[in-house]
Amino acid sequence: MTATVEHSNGTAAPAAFGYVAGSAPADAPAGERVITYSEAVREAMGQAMAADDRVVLLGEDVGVYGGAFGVSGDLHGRFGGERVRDTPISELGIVGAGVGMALSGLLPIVEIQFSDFTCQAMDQIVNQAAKIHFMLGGAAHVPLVLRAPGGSGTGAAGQHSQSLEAWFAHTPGLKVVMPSNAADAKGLLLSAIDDPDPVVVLEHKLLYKTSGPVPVEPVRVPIGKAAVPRRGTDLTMVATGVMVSRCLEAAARLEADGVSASVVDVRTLTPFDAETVLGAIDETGRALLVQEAPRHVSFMSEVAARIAESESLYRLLAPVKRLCGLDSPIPYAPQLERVVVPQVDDVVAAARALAVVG
Amino acid sequence: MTATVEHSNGTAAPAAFGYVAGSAPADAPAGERVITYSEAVREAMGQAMAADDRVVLLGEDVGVYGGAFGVSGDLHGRFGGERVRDTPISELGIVGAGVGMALSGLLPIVEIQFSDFTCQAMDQIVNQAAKIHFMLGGAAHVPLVLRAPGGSGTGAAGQHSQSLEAWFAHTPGLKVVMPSNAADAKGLLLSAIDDPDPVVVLEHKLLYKTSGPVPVEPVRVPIGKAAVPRRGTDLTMVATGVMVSRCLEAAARLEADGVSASVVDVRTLTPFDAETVLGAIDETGRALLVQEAPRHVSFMSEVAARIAESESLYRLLAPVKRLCGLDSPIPYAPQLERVVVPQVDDVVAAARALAVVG
Amino acid sequence: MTELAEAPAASDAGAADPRWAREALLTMYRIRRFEEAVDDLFARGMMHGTMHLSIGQEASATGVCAALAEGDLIASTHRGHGHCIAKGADLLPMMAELLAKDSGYCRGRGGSMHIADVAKGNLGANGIVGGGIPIAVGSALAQKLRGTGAVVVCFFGDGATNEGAFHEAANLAAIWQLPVVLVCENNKYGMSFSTEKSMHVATVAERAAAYGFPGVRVDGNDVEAVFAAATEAVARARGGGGPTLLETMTYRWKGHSKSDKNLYRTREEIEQWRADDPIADFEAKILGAGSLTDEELEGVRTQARDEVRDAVRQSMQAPDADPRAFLADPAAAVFARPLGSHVAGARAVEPHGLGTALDATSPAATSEESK
Amino acid sequence: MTELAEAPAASDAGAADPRWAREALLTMYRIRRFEEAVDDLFARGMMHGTMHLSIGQEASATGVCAALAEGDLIASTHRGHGHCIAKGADLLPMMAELLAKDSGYCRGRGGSMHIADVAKGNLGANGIVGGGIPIAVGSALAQKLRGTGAVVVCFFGDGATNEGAFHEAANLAAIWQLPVVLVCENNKYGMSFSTEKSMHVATVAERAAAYGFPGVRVDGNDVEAVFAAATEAVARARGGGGPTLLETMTYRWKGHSKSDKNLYRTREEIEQWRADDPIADFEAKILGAGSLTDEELEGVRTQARDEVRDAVRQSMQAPDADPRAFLADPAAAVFARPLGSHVAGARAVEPHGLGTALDATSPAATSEESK
Ligand SMILES: Cc1ncc(C[n+]2csc(CCOP(=O)(O)OP(=O)(O)O)c2C)c(N)n1
Ligand SMILES: Cc1ncc(C[n+]2csc(CCOP(=O)(O)OP(=O)(O)O)c2C)c(N)n1
Ligand SMILES: [Mg+2]
Ligand SMILES: [Mg+2]
Repeated sequence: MTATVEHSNGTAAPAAFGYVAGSAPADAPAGERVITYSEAVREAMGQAMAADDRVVLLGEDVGVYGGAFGVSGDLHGRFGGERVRDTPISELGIVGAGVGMALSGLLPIVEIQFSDFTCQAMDQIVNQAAKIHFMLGGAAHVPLVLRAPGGSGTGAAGQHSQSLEAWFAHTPGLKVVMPSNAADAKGLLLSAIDDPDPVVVLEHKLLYKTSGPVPVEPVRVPIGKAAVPRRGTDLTMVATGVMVSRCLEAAARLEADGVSASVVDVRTLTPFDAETVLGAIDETGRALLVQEAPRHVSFMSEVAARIAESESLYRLLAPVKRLCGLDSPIPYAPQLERVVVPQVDDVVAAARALAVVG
Repeated sequence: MTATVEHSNGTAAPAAFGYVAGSAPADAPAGERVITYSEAVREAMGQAMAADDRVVLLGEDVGVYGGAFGVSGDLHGRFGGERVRDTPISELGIVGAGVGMALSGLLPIVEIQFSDFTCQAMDQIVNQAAKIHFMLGGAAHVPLVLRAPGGSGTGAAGQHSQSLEAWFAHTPGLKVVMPSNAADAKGLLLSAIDDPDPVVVLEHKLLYKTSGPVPVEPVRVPIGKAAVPRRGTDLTMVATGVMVSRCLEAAARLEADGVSASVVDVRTLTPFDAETVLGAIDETGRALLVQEAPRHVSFMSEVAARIAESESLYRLLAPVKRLCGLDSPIPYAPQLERVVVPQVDDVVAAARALAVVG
Repeated sequence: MTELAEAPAASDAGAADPRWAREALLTMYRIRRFEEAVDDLFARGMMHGTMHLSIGQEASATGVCAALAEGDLIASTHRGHGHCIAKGADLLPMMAELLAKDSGYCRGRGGSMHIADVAKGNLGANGIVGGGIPIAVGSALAQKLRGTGAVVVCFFGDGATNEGAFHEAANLAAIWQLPVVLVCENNKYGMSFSTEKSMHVATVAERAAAYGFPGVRVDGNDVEAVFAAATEAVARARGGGGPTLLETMTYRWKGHSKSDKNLYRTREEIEQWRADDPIADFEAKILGAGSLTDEELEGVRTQARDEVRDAVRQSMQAPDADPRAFLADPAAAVFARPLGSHVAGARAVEPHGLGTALDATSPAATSEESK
Repeated sequence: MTELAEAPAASDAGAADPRWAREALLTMYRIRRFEEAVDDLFARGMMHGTMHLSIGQEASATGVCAALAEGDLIASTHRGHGHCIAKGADLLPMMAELLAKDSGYCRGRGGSMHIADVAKGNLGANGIVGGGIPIAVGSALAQKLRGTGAVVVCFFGDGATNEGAFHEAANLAAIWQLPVVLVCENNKYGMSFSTEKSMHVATVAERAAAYGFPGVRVDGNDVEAVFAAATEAVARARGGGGPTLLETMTYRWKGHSKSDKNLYRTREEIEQWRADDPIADFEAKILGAGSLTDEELEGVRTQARDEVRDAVRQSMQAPDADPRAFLADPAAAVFARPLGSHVAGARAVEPHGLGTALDATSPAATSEESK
């Protein structure tokens, strides 16, 4: 679709469109060690930058400060201010700059400090990045990675706690991933950097400090593939982001009560892995769909719709149940903040109720 | 919730928050005549402006030009440039200005020329307008009306043809309406102007020139109430915006084949009238959900989800069927543009297929 | 376009005027003591969320708000405690808000980044950098259309002037000649990014040239100078002369927020600015002018300290914002007119299965991640 | 900050240079004839959508692009036919695009508002006012990081300078001293809103003062003056001297788009500007300089006319963009790497029941509203 021109190519015009998507190496078995989610994100960026000098990071305070959540950390020290670039507070401008860089032979990663501030940049994300490949008839593409943390739980209130994945998942031309653990945070980000299309990577503030085993090598996790970290027989929890670990915790608690739950980690919202998700639901006939985002017109609405319009409908033993964030802004007070999104107790209660219906 | 201070109040600070939501007069029987959708919108604005000098309109080219789609027409001539205010091309600024006006005793209507340009203003719509009442603990509210035409069919291509209602419907704190005919265009807009909360009114470019009977008087159509313009026995079409008339046309054609279809016009996406919509689906046991917007994570996903998690599930005679726009930007070429969103033929075909399943 | 404002030979205002001096000093002390208390509560784990303190910047909020009349309005920022206090808010409901109490200004829903005494003319703090500027401009347009005679002041930081919102709003204010004063509190950094790096011009004030209204830079740690410049800008706005961009040069002593390791600025720089303490400077001027005695100054300090102590003590005892009440009718919190009340079938917000832990007694009721 | 550029005493460029003069004149004629043809096809109902014509503005696109080297890049606007042609695009795939053909530059997916010959260094037209400016700045950053030596020109209108995107992008260009030239084609209106009303400054050029780079205003209907000013700005950019805001004063003869009733400007104003025809003016200069003969000028006119005629004729005969092929694999159009191909179970885009009418033969197959 585009000419094969290396980054090092000296002639500017063809090179401007000469980025060729690196094809992901086959996943290799690799040594693992336990690191945090935030270290995993940093490691993915560091390995990608070390391997390919087209990869650059830009964002507010990603340099010496190390990122609002400390994710970029020492990358500025390692790769310098040209490749790990502090920017003014100009989200629209910097995402747009990322689009222009992506069109001109680089592989930019743009960090937005809180996913709420993608509001500032929606034009460049939606009207530009997502559509350019299509509108130009395939003559160019936009290998842009947009990283942004979403979610509540830090007392940052309504303008710093949203879960906006539904918007991006609904936007044709964007790929959308939500890593729920450290290994996926690394592997999905590496795939996103490889990807020739714009990928929105929604991280989660509460996950940054959680830890898990992560391969030392740059092992890709494919975009478009859900995971099933737990298999059970009585019901299937489908979850995204921070809700995956809450579901796993709930499932462990339910086990003690004799309720056996599968947990599906959606991982990629667009393109959606219907086969894995619906397959896991079919196995139990009961679907509990758990997300932090408000329920109304949300990603879990889509999962429910997929069930309702497929053969899975006939395998249901009970109506689908969505357990979602309240259709409310996130409040500041910790005791209010806690009740507007699903907690482990809520998952347990909803699962128990679901397991006995029908 | 706020102090009762009239607009004419001279002291600025309390008056700044002194707007009291006008309560809608009981709907009265009234004379009707046939006018266009666009005339109906203009009439609603004109009547509201004549009745209440707090109502003002601002937007790009709403003045002498009469609006990008001619909707504001002669309002500038009638009410002058202070109340029908041309603005620079600054969507974020003008929506923000609308928020500030709404907080300060006025009832602003902001027109965005194409709903695609709400991308520029998402911060003010989502982070400000939608959340201020909540974040301030109810101490103020934002009686802002945002009008914007959505939809494809005019050859304006990817950046001028989107149907973005899912984003707004997913945003807590916004009310969202999509009038499908001239009478609702007037009646819902009047209700939106009355409403103390921010209301997003998504009009449709193709509907502007369509006509229908509209009451002469300022008769409100309540926000939060779906309509059922046609009742049938074999299946229920649930539609929004321009798809309502396509469904009605399809239903008329299907009648000839002996297929009897109900058509539900959702009208208000948030808050959602589950009672009417699910009730109409229950009556036939077959649901065809038709929208122009892309399918993935969309408003019709929500409708399908509501079915899947309710008693309606047990009344289904066939899986739910969504007939939606393609998960693709809108192309320019008319022959391509036509196939990416449902046409009457598609509705007829989908309805026929659905009516025989199960 | 840039004019540098000089403090006027104050007659009925300034350090030489006992009433004015006392009031200004008290406001600055209230801000400082309030934020010190907040800092302390935070350090002791008794406060949630994050916090942006304006310690060191008190003269800017105080001098600007002193120039406002009763009905005038302000729009504030994430670093908004000082603006809120200077515009006349009570310390008790402010502290109660930060302590997540139902009696807080925002009933525990907004917290530090949304704190406001709306009745006193504060259009709201704002967690979005630049978010308040278009709102302030819209409010100024409303004042003009309604003929209220009120002026709107919009506070924002140096970093905010790089947002599109600043540009669009400034331009609207200019073309419509609105009664608004755009106050840029230039504390040299937007988080870690210095103004030297974030702009290719020497001052924020000169950005006014793009809009055709005056840009004025003033010593933001000199409360009299701020007051004088603000008074001039407010008079211009009120008189129909349109907007002013007022840049107050100041410095935040503390980190940007709770997570700041201060890697981007030197200890020397911080020390140097701390030496230019707006409160100590003003006290020295007061004593120099002889308008208040040492004892009177001590009285101001004590009053501020006691007010803040009372606010902490009383709000500690106030009832928490109640999750049960909130969940019982969330629509009432989200909407001013919650539907469902008057339209059958339409429910605006349904709790749909949340809050289980409220009814549970097990220690597991509070999940790990939500702390 | 504002400098007024004078056309240089051209030696190897300008009306006096036969090669340069012929090329510039030919480009301007190509633009004009192309757009006249488009206008005509539109009027005859043979073209879909809407259309923003730059007739009257040809000297701006031509003079600027003449100052660019082969590898340089441009970003364009909704009024982008002229930029596209001046940057070397072929008329045939342009016309084919507007006629919704598969052989169009965008395969019928973009149309007028997205037209671009990417291989010639056009980053794309843009339907979003101001949308291309941050993109151009990002491309310039890439050129700088990669050391390509290329310069990026960003075209936009006067109205676009009121968008936040302009402000943020201009500031980024300034602080990073990027090789970009921001070309504002000031045709006095953003749709119906005049620059007198939309700005409170006299020129767009002086807005550069807010960013600390030169702002230059030039007669945009004088192709030599535009070329001279652009050459200087491009040289500055290429030499590491950073951005320039170049304001080319011009006028669009036609309405804003197809739906414009021209209520906001007077017939006199339009007539006055039509009298300042950039093409006629340049022809007069050429004849004055004696660099080309009357016959040679006629040759240029004929060539442009014939090229456009050929483009219309040939593209009329080209195959339409094919909805069946499109629906068969929409993901291939939407994504550069459509998933589903390498990940089982994940389908990026499914046609899910559309395109029924393609298989139908009934006249009702085309619904009323979609015309
Ligand atoms: C739109 C947006 N972008 C980024 C942030 C994160 N953030 C909060 S405060 C801040 C720095 C603001 O700098 P400045 O405007 O100078 O104000 P200061 O903090 O110095 O008072 C940043 C980047 C935000 N809240 N909103
Ligand atoms: C963000 C955005 N807002 C509004 C529009 C609608 N619109 C298209 S062109 C135009 C006028 C643009 O004016 P200017 O930038 O001066 O360019 P000109 O049309 O005069 O060439 C407007 C308002 C748009 N396409 N994008
Ligand atoms: Mg600052
Ligand atoms: Mg223009």
